[in-house]
Amino acid sequence: MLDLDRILTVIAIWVGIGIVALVAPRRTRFVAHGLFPISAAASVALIVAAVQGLWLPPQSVVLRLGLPGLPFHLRMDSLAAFFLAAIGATSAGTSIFSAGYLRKGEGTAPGLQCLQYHLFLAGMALVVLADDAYAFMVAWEVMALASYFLVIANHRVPAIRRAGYLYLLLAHVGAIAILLCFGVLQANTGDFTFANLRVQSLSPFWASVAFVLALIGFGAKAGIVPLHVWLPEAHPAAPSPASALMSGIMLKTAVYAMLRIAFDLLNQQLWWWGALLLGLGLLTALFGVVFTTVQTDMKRLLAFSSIEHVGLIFVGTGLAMMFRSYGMPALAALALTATLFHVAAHALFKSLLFLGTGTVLHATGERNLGKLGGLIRMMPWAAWLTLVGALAASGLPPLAGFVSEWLLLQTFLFTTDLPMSFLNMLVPLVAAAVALVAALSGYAMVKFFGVVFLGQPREEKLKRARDASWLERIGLAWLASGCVALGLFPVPVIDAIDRVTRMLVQYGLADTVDANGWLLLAPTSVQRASYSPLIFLLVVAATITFTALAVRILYHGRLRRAPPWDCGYPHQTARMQDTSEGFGQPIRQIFEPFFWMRRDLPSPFDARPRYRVVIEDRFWHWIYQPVQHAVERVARLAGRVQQGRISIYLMYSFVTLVVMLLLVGR
Amino acid sequence: MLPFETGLTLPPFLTGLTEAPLTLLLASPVFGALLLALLGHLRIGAWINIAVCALTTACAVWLAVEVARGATIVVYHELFFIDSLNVFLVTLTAFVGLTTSMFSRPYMRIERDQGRMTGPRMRLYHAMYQLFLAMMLCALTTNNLGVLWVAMEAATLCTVLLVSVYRTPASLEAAWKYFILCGVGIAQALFGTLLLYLAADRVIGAGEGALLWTHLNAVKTQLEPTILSLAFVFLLLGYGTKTGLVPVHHWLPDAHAEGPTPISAVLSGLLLNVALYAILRCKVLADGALGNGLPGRAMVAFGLMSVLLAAFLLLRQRDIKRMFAYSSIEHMGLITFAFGLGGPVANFGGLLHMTMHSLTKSAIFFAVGHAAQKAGTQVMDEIRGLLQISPTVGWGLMLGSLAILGMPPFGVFASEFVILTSAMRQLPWAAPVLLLALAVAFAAVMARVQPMVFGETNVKRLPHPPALVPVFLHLGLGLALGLYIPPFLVSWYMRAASLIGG
Amino acid sequence: MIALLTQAINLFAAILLILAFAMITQRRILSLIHLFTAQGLTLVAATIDVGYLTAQHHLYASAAATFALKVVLLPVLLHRLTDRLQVRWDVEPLLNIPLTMLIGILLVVFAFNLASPIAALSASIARSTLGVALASVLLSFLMMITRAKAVPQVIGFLSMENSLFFAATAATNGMPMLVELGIALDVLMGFLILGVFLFQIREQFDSLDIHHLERLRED
Amino acid sequence: MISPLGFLAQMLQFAVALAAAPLLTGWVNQCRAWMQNRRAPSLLQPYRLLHKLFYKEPVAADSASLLFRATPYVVFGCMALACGIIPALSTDLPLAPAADAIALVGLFALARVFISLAAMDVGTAFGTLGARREMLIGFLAEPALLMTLFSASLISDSTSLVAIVHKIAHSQFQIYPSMAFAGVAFTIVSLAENARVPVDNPATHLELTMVHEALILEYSARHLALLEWAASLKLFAYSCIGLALFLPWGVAEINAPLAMLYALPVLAVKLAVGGFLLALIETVSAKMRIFRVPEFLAAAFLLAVIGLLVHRLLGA
Repeated sequence: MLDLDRILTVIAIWVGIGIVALVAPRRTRFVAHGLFPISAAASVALIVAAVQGLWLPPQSVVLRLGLPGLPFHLRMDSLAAFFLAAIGATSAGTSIFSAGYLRKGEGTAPGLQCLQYHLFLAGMALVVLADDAYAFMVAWEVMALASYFLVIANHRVPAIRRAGYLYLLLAHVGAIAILLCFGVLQANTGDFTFANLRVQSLSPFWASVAFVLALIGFGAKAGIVPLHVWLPEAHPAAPSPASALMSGIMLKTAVYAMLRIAFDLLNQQLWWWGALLLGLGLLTALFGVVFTTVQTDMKRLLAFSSIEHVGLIFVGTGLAMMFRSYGMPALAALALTATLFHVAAHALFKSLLFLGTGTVLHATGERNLGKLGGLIRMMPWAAWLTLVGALAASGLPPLAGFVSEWLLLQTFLFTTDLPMSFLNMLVPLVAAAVALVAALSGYAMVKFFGVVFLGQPREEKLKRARDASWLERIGLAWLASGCVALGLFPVPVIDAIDRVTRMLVQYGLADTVDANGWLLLAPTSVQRASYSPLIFLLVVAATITFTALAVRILYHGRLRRAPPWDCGYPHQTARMQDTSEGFGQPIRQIFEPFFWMRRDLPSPFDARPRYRVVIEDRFWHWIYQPVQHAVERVARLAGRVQQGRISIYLMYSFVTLVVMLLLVGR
Repeated sequence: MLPFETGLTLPPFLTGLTEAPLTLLLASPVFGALLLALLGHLRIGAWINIAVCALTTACAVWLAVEVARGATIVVYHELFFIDSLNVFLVTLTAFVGLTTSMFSRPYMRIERDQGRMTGPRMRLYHAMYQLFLAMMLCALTTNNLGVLWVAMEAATLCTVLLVSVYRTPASLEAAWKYFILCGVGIAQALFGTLLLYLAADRVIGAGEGALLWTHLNAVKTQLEPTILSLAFVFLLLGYGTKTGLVPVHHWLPDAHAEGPTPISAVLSGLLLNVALYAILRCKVLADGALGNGLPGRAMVAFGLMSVLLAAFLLLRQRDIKRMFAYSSIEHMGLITFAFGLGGPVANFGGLLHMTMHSLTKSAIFFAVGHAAQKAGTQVMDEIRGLLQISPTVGWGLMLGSLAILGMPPFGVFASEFVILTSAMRQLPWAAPVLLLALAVAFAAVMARVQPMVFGETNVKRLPHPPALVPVFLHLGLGLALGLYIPPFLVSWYMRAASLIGG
Repeated sequence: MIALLTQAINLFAAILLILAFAMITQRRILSLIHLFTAQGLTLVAATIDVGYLTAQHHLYASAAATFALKVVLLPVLLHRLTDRLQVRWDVEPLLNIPLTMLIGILLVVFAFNLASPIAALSASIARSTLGVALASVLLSFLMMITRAKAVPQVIGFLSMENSLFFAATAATNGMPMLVELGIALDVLMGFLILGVFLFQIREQFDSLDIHHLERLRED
Repeated sequence: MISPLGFLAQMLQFAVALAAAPLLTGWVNQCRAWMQNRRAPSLLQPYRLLHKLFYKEPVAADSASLLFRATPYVVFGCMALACGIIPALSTDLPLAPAADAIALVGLFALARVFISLAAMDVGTAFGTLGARREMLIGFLAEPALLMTLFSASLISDSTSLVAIVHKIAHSQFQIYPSMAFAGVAFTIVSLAENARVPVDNPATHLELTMVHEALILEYSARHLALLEWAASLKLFAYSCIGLALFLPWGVAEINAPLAMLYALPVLAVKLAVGGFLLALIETVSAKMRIFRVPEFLAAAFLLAVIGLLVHRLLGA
């Protein structure tokens, strides 16, 4: 059985599950415990098939669906296989989690949600597999639609409806740009199969047009500044498994498409594309992380952190593109490896974090950081597993997030003598900015985890919060172990990525890396740079146990409990802890120009003083509102045409007639 | 000179074989009209209506099968003929006519319960509905451009009566505008037909033959260009008025908004198609005679204008039916644009889009009808949260809107994809314009539809079950065709496309 | 004799044009109806003339039909209508008369220029009148635009139909019978429906002033 | 693969670090006392303190979770590893490949995150305040440190500390202007990271100013001991980094057993001088307001980046 067929079977199973769910849309138990585990199993099968597919030659199949001239072409090469594996790994976790997560009476009927969820998965898988423009567009929009319906699953809330609308609109605008991009790529051959797009050799101008269109289209989906505005609205609105999938994989499909077009379909890369991508990515990363630190809604916070990580991913892509255009395959491969590694890592830890917030949301009904806290005592499972995600997200060794950042920084260090001097000067700056972003994301994650899970419960009801159900725990644990595994054993992962980089930039790291054994990660040589997370962890762990034992033996292991000391301050309340606003305050001060801030400070004489600060996105005022106004103005003008008077209407038709006759009569 | 004196006569076995379905096709609605003129006011009237439509559809399918077997059918001394271009339109018309009659049965009953309709009006409504169908089928199947004109005019008259059936001030105003504007438009078409006749007269010689499309098509290259160019202008503007091309579209939103919803459905789904079909027939001749692509360019211009203006006007709508009327203008513009581009691919896209649009748009109007009835208003701000009252209506409206906005995997996207891609090839600058318009339309319609479907409701429950079989039948077809177009349909479209040429 | 009749056609054409102008200028509805009747008569005469000259006997039939419809039936109905609706005067037209005349003249010039090449190609004896026909079509169009009341608009519509008939007769010695009958039928039906409408409009808005028909709009 | 000699060196370095770290702290305090005309505590004071603390019975807040109790060990472990991989005595360290400069920074970050989380765990006003300030300092100091290390690793084009030391110490002497900037930056960073004046004053419990003390306010007994010890390890580690980057001479080569014998005293001398300088800085400079700290550190960050640029510009 062909590998691709197995993957298609998995997709078919997903769709089938969705349809079966429609049979009894309101039977929560049946949908949750009956169907979702199956789909999780299917996801695992997908991982297996995809990982095998990485090492197989490209396979393609033509379905008898689609347009007469352009049936669905599907093709699985290493690039597709890699992303499929990521999809499988993430969806396995979210699916099993959803089995425990699904509740009655949360907006759309469970069965319908199940259908949307699985269509979403199928859409993403097909996006990765599609091998012609039509199939791609169909899969792409199915993905967008399904996720849109998931976003507004709880559509009673006006804010959620607004978020959904904004999301769908931007997705559609992006799709239009993508369609135009394909239109340029086919270079007037009228053949929209990728096979044909590959062989076209466009002039630099048209190639750049195509690239920019693709950047707009996929940037809108990935949340590249300034097309990011939908992201922080939509992610909090969606049910947590959906947000996990959207943030974990859907954004990556945009990255996939970017790679596909820039490295596979376009047969040339210009250096400034890379520079553009680099700059935008950097801006996005900084913007995202700065906004992450000042959020007060935990899912919004995570959404912004997704923006940040996507930014980092685009930085890597941009670097790779630059090196490619300058014919430095080794460096390109290194950058691309970092990128793809981060793709995988982010898929895992971000979905883990979103699922964690999901359990918190169900246990407490709160998303507002100002009303959470101290949950580590009520819900230890959720807390500790989320901690893994948080540490990974803040790029700390020895977890998954660190490896990709390490590789990325290495890329900067290895960057020497680019042909263009100012690029050479630019590289250290970018490196510094990336380091800053990494550090700031640590700040944000400490805020996130600390405020949600640590400290005193800020509300009375939190004391009654229940921990994650066992199915949810399995889901969380699956993803958490993924983060750890990716962090501890980077070498096999890089071997897998090597397949992709060989395909895209004709160079891979596998040989050099394998030369140093599976324990040590050294992209070029040990003398140059090396990192071995496992030893790292072992030494720390050994020291810890040794110290602990030593202390026990030499002294004692007693422990007494008492009320907190707090400089002897007698009566403390949970309100005395830092709020999330307080935690974000220094960042607000330092990065003031990023924000569009409105503060209501109480005057000394207020009877009931209130402190309020609203932080908004400048781009909203810079770009979106002007566009909206412009469109409305045009519409108002258009309205003039239709003003009800029959004589005027007759006049129109009369004048049209005369004009046409004049044109023809000549 | 009387009809039967001219024209070549077909071998009897052929006529004997082929006259039957066509005769039945045309006769059954006329008969139905007469019958309903007597019984239309009774409860059973609606059922008769459905039955007759079913019969018509059956004949249409029969005809389709015949055509699928053989080539073009020409009967009644060439007065009527069926080729691959009009046969699928015939089938479509009959089918949508049937589903609409199914939808109209419960819908109109409620209207009657609510006192907006009375017995006599029901009679008028049913009779005119059938007559309207008959006229459109006649217009589609006739070979004589004069008869085509007559049928179009007659169809206008029927629909005028149908639009004004409520006798409310608004409906009267709409009907009046509809009548005057379309009357004037159609008059121009008549002048165009006249000029065509004049041109043919010099080649074929006066008489019946000179207006038969098949004959004209045979000699189209010899027709006098100067006359033909003028004739095409008049015909384009004349029938274009009925197609709802900007800037002669003004009757369309009013008529759609104020008439009964089933009528809006058939207006959007069928009448516009038929008018466009008339334009196509004329375009073929004009192209043949002129050979300078002028007709194509004109249609492209009108198409673009329609798409753009309609898209922006969509932003300003408050009345739900009016909004979808504008979306009809937009899509008609798109189709006209496609045929204006010409060439097999674009024509294929245009024909496909015709089909998809009538299926989807009529489905939308069905859903809209129920929604408006439930809410007791057509003002969109007062319709909220349909999903809670009746999920089927809600989803019908939502999916229909997404489909009409060109969201995959629905069929409209397929045809739009074909049209846009061929635009990218033949008229690169036009593609971004169209896409911009589509984006605007998307923003406008979704902004309106979403709150109507989702959220808290303010709509009261109606005692009756809505007839949603038609809605989901149409949407299902649209979805199926978006994913898979059966080969026989493809070959059909291909043949039709090659017929249009350009 | 033949020559005379041939010239007569041009004469009729001229009369038709004059009538069209008269209609534009005329404000009293009654006299509009009279003008319309006259137009119908001219049309009949022209048709018979052409029919005689070209020995196409079906033109006589169509002449008869025209007479019955446009000289007898429609005017009578119009009279009835105006009596029942008590409309005597049109309100001040949207464009003032002189300006309308000016535009009309321009249209005539335009129409002639447009028609001349075609007329040259026509085989008909009355080819030169095609321009006139086109001109009067455009003129009645203009009239419909400028009139502010329903009845004059209807009359304009009908006179446009007349001009089309004249064009048919003049340029091509009449359309095929079948078509002509169909057209006639449509016109009749259309007129009847219009008549019904007028009453309904009247009872809804208790006026025939079409300014009342301007509420459906985008603002 | 691990040579016995290398193993020996590694163990020796661990031992020296763990043993000498409190001594270094003591030495700094002593110098400070002298300069401020106070009677200095004995050099061994830190050891006594540690012993006392270990002996005591720890008191944990009722609400303290496992995270709170685990953190001291984690932090201690991190610092120990840090001291283990920085070539202070010898460049022949088997553990060195396990973590290069970037990983070292990551290591410090790990420790910082844990201690901040632990501070937030109990949920007192001061704990969260401390955590916030610590992270604030951290997110500026971390990239600055990284950049400093980068300008060194650009010279040796390698991020492995061993290679850096090897390159700078054992190839013929050369002046690197970029290192001047890096040096200043590094000094500032290490002041901030080790909670020294002017950024923080380890000897105060004044709510408005304290950072490090606020973090460990809830700790007592063995936990506190471990944290204090970790702190002095951190100071030791930073000093070693500084020495490794800016005056790496005297560090033993690979399989040069005798070299190690004099590497030890050399290191002692260097540390003594370094400690004295640190005390001097702490004495002459005044504690700055917490809001000034970001500017202070931003300056360090910028200097480090400029160092990189200078290196790119001058190619040295």
